[in-house]
Amino acid sequence: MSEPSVVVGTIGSDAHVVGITLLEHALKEAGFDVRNLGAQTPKEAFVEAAAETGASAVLVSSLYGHAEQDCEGLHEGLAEADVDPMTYIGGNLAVGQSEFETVRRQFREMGFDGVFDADVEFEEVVSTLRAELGMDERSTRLTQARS
Amino acid sequence: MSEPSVVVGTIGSDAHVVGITLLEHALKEAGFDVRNLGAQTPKEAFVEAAAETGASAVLVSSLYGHAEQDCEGLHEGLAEADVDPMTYIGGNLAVGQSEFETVRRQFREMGFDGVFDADVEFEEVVSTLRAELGMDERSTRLTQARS
Amino acid sequence: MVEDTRLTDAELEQLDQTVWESAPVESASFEEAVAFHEGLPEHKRFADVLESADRVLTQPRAGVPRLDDQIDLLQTLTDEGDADLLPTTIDSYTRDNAYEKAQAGLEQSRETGENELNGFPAVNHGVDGCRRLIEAVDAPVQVRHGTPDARLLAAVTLAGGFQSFEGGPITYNLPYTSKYELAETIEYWQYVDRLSGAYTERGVPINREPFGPLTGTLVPPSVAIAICIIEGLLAATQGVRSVTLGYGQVGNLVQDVAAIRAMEQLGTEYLPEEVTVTTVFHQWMGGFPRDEARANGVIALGAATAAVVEPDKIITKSPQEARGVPTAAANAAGLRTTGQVLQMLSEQSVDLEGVDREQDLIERSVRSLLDAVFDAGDGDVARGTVEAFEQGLLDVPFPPSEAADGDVLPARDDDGRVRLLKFGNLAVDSEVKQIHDARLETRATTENRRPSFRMVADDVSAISDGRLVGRPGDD
Amino acid sequence: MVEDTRLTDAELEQLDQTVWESAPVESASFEEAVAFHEGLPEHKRFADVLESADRVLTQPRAGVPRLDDQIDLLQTLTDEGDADLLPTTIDSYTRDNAYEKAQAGLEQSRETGENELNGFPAVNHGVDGCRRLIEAVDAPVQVRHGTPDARLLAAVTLAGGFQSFEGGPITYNLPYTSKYELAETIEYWQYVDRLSGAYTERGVPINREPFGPLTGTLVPPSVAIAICIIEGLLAATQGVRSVTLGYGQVGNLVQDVAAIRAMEQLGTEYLPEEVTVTTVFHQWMGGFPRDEARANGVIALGAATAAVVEPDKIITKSPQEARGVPTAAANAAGLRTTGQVLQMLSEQSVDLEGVDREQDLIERSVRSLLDAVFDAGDGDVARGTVEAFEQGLLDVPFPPSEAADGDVLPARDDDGRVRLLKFGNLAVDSEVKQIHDARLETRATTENRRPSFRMVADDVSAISDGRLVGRPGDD
Ligand code: B12
Ligand code: B12
Repeated sequence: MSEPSVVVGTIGSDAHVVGITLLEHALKEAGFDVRNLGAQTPKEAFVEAAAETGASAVLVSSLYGHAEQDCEGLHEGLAEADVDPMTYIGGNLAVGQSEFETVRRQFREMGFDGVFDADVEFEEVVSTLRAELGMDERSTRLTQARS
Repeated sequence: MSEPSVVVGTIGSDAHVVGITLLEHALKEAGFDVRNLGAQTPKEAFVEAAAETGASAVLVSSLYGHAEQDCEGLHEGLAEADVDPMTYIGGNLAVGQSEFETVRRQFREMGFDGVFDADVEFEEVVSTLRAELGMDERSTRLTQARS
Repeated sequence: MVEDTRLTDAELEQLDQTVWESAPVESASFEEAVAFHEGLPEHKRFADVLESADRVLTQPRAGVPRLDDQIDLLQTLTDEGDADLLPTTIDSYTRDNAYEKAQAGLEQSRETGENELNGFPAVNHGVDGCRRLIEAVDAPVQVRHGTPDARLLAAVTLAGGFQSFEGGPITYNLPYTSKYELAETIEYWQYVDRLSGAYTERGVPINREPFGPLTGTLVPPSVAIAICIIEGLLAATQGVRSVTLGYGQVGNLVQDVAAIRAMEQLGTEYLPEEVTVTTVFHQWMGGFPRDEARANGVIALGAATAAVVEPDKIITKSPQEARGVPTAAANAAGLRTTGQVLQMLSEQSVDLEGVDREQDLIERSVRSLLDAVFDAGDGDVARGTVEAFEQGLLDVPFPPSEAADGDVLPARDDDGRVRLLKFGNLAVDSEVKQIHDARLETRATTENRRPSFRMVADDVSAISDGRLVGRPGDD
Repeated sequence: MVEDTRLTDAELEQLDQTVWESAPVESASFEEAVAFHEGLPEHKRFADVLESADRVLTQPRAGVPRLDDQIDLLQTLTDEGDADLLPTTIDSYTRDNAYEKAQAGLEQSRETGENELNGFPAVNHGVDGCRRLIEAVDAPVQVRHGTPDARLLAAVTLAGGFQSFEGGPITYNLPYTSKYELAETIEYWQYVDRLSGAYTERGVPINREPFGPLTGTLVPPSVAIAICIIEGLLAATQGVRSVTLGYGQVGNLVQDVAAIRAMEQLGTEYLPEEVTVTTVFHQWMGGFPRDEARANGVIALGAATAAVVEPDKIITKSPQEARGVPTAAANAAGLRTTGQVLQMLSEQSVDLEGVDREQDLIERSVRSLLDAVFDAGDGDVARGTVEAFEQGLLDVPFPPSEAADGDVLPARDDDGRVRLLKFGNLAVDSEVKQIHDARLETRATTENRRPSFRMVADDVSAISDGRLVGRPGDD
């Protein structure tokens, strides 16, 4: 059985990559096949990579405050390319000091399946993803070995 | 011409004396005859000392948050003793984090001529007092020498 | 004449009776109290937790009038501040033994929902109230107060399950009141210490902690240390076996580190072997900046100092210190700022140059102060203390009390270390005096003014004005 | 092939034209710009103020889209934060040379009253807008950005009266973008430096400041210092005479002090005599605690470090760092916390043991990195830089850019100092590597786990999680 494939990257003009670099490693450790698109990735490149790899999930990172503008049209693009991965977004999702709940609602409406703030631990992202992809039934032993 | 006499002290059960100790010195330097009643002085002792010395001013210090209770009846006492000094109060005048303007109003209503917060500088207290007692007309030279 | 001898069991019993007679609340049996203590889980045993810790523990100050509020407050401080040790700060009326006023304030607080007292009136809450508090919270709790005659307060709170009691006959007299002779307070505290000793003998060690910061304002380290050691000795005589010597930050890193080291060194040296000596470092106890951001800087500097010298615990301040009794949130914030700095710095080794020299100077002064006390009392530390203060051989700056001369006047030297400008009759040798003089001379030259009261006043306000040394023309 | 040679006047003129051609705003004449600078009062002359200061100056980061708001913001920072030097942080679109997007964001901001950009779009505000800003505020102002191709930004802002310009071909490439070759950015920055040189020759010294913190995350001191020196050399070639070398706090006091000392030492040694070298220390540039109280602790620790080693200036953070762009009030609060600690500590002498040894280690590594660069370029530092990065002889951790290998992996040793777990091809000698290895071995033993990526991840999050070293089992 092949490992589920995941696309990660930092969207738009954003160059913050520490988060996705660590996320990439954590996902690999947890048994994902990860394609890291790196910094400043246009939304089109996410769509392309998702289509190419038949990704189960697309993880978008945005730290610098322009997530909303940068992600506009991402989900439409995925639909057009006829792929339907889970989509997560995380990081610092608004300029300034907004309440996270408002932010979460907004990105949910844009089509993201998971919206995470910067407090989230890698472990939590990984386990949420594994759960949502139904991986834990398949590989309880692996999880136990990790924890 | 004799120096105007001033009574200072910390009222009630309050033992904070650093402020009045420094105030005493500053007032002396500025040409006042100071009677320092020290810590934990009952309001009656302020009245007595004011009467005894024919004080031009009574300066009450309170840091520990019970100023309101401790000063109740002070002005009535002064009136009964038939003395009418200027009365100032300063320090931390309320328990907790109240707005200073509310506090000021409250102590004005109780009869204090001057209400100061803990930010006040000794120089300001001294010069306000000198001005209100009309000392500056009498001794501009002294003031100039100090400043 | 007061003497440093242990109260007999009979004397203790008789005193117990007198103390409880005056109480506005019901008394509790000692046996039952011991049983209550024995029932407490390990993590609430103050002396054990403190003495076995492998890092600097944090403890705030906090007290509000109502019991439920006090429980909430303490829970906030552990939950949101990660406090390791908890306080219960007692209100001023109780400190004055004015229990009726405390009662009125408590009732008024219950009616209005406002805090009409500046602390927790433990006596009025009684033994049961205290026990409910101890049961409800999740860490060891100490009584922190400032009560010259704390006999009833000790009787109630120790029976009520508290296992640590701050203060002592000198440190809760001189800074806190103008109404007591030293001979009087020594006698009162012999009862407190003997009672602590009695619990200790029953396997319930009561931790006792002299209040080292004294008047909080430019107190020379040697004076603070000498006085804490005296109180430690007096407590040990009465059977206390867990003593925490205290010291308040002066703000000069090298001097503060040297002082804590000296205190650790001399504490173990002077106190009897059977006493476990620990140390507490208080974040700056003098006037704070009114601005919370600046206050946070002062708090962090205290935390950094503690991280370097590692006392057993640190008493934290809140960013609202200058304004009044802090909110629970602000108090917890002070704890977290402290915790962050402590943790980050204590993971690294930081060794400062010049500590030894300063430590020598402090130790030398402490020794001569203590020698003077022993001499004055013909070997009896209680009598010696009374005598030494009477003659000004021991003295503190800015005492509200007439029990100390208040003839010593401190000022900072050019490096910000606290020196003495006037020694009064203080029992330090002339070489030490010359060192202080020389340092202050250097500063005077830098500032082009004579060492004077004006300099002292500038120093007193300096930290609240944003700096360490009160330089002229700086407003 | 790019070379470290000075652009001729003709080349500068021609480049000037190209740069302005693409501009969405009107160009300004150089003569008129010089005249504007000459008209500025002394206290707005950046290099002078910085170079003549007798204490550590404070400077925040701050930028909002609208001009009036930016003026208000900067005034708040001087009035309520006592900032000595001011910033103007540029928005991300401008950094991307996406001036239309910046324009849209600016207009949207004007309409909605919200900040729709994360900084000040200086190009869109044009020379006049910049001049209004410079005139309105009361301290020297620097352009802070992160723009790989900052030619137009430099042309506009220097003509607009700014006298300091952050960044450089390496430090504003590797951490900030994935789209540029180093050879490209070196060429762009030769223009920026030559333009700065041109102003300098006319008596308007433009201060240039390499961005030392790079990716902000566990960057080894030697790497940061070597890169800053390279950018200083490139700038000097183009006539720059005021260079501020930068370094971001790693959080270990001894290592940070050693690093600043090494940077001062090597900076003056490597840069030509006619260049005035100053230093800037950045408060922790990695992930901050979300909690403001804890963030204040991190800020204060940075301030304390600066007070010990006294760089020429310190860049401050706000307690809201982890959350997003800070409010003006929070930014000013960060400045005041910093100011309080700086002032209190810089009045005392604090000398740390063990700095020399760490400094030696850093200097030795910097020298071998620079040797490798000179070798790789046959003595030409521009070519050498391109070569060295290509071969991984120079490298940084966590680069978004492919211009660096990103094969170095940092981790803290047991004392919290940043070491390298993986060196990739980094040009440091084997003895240095052995020292790093040994230190990390010690830590591995302490933690009973192998040095690994997991250790790195734990270290990256440690400070935001309340500690310095990311120990296992700590959540
Ligand atoms: C380091 C840093 C930088 C470095 C980045 C180096 C690099 N190339 O990666 C440098 C110095 C270059 C930099 C530049 C800038 N930065 Co910056 N930076 C930071 C800082 C301090 C730490 C970020 C970080 O690495 N954290 C550590 C990692 C591990 O955490 P993380 O990225 O948050 O990731 C965690 C979670 O968010 C989550 N996560 C992340 N992505 C995703 C995605 C998914 C799907 C999921 C599920 C989870 C997830 O996983 C991690 C688990 O803990 C933050 C503030 C902070 N957080 O303290 C500011 C911050 C993000 N930066 C900011 C800004 C504005 C910038 C600049 C635009 C301006 C500037 N100051 O120069 C430029 C951006 C340039 C550009 N084009 O992008 C702002 C963003 C403002 C906002 N959103 O409102 C911040 C918040 C600082 C601030 N308060 O102003 N920055
Ligand atoms: C030092 C100090 C102590 C020392 C006092 C030593 C002594 N005997 O003097 C010690 C440690 C003993 C102490 C004890 C207590 N303290 Co105390 N103490 C302080 C502290 C830190 C500084 C006070 C000080 O000396 N400032 C320096 C002097 C120069 O400033 P000042 O007194 O404010 O005086 C200035 C002005 O106010 C003005 N001024 C003063 N009086 C007057 C009068 C007039 C007429 C005028 C015009 C001006 C004026 O002149 C000065 C010019 O700058 C303050 C907090 C702070 N400010 O940072 C708390 C503080 C005053 N204490 C407080 C409390 C609660 C107590 C205790 C009740 C409880 C405790 N924590 O133990 C006990 C009180 C016991 C008692 N019976 O009084 C609270 C008061 C709460 C409130 N008002 O809401 C404060 C605010 C701390 C806090 N945030 O909780 N304290």
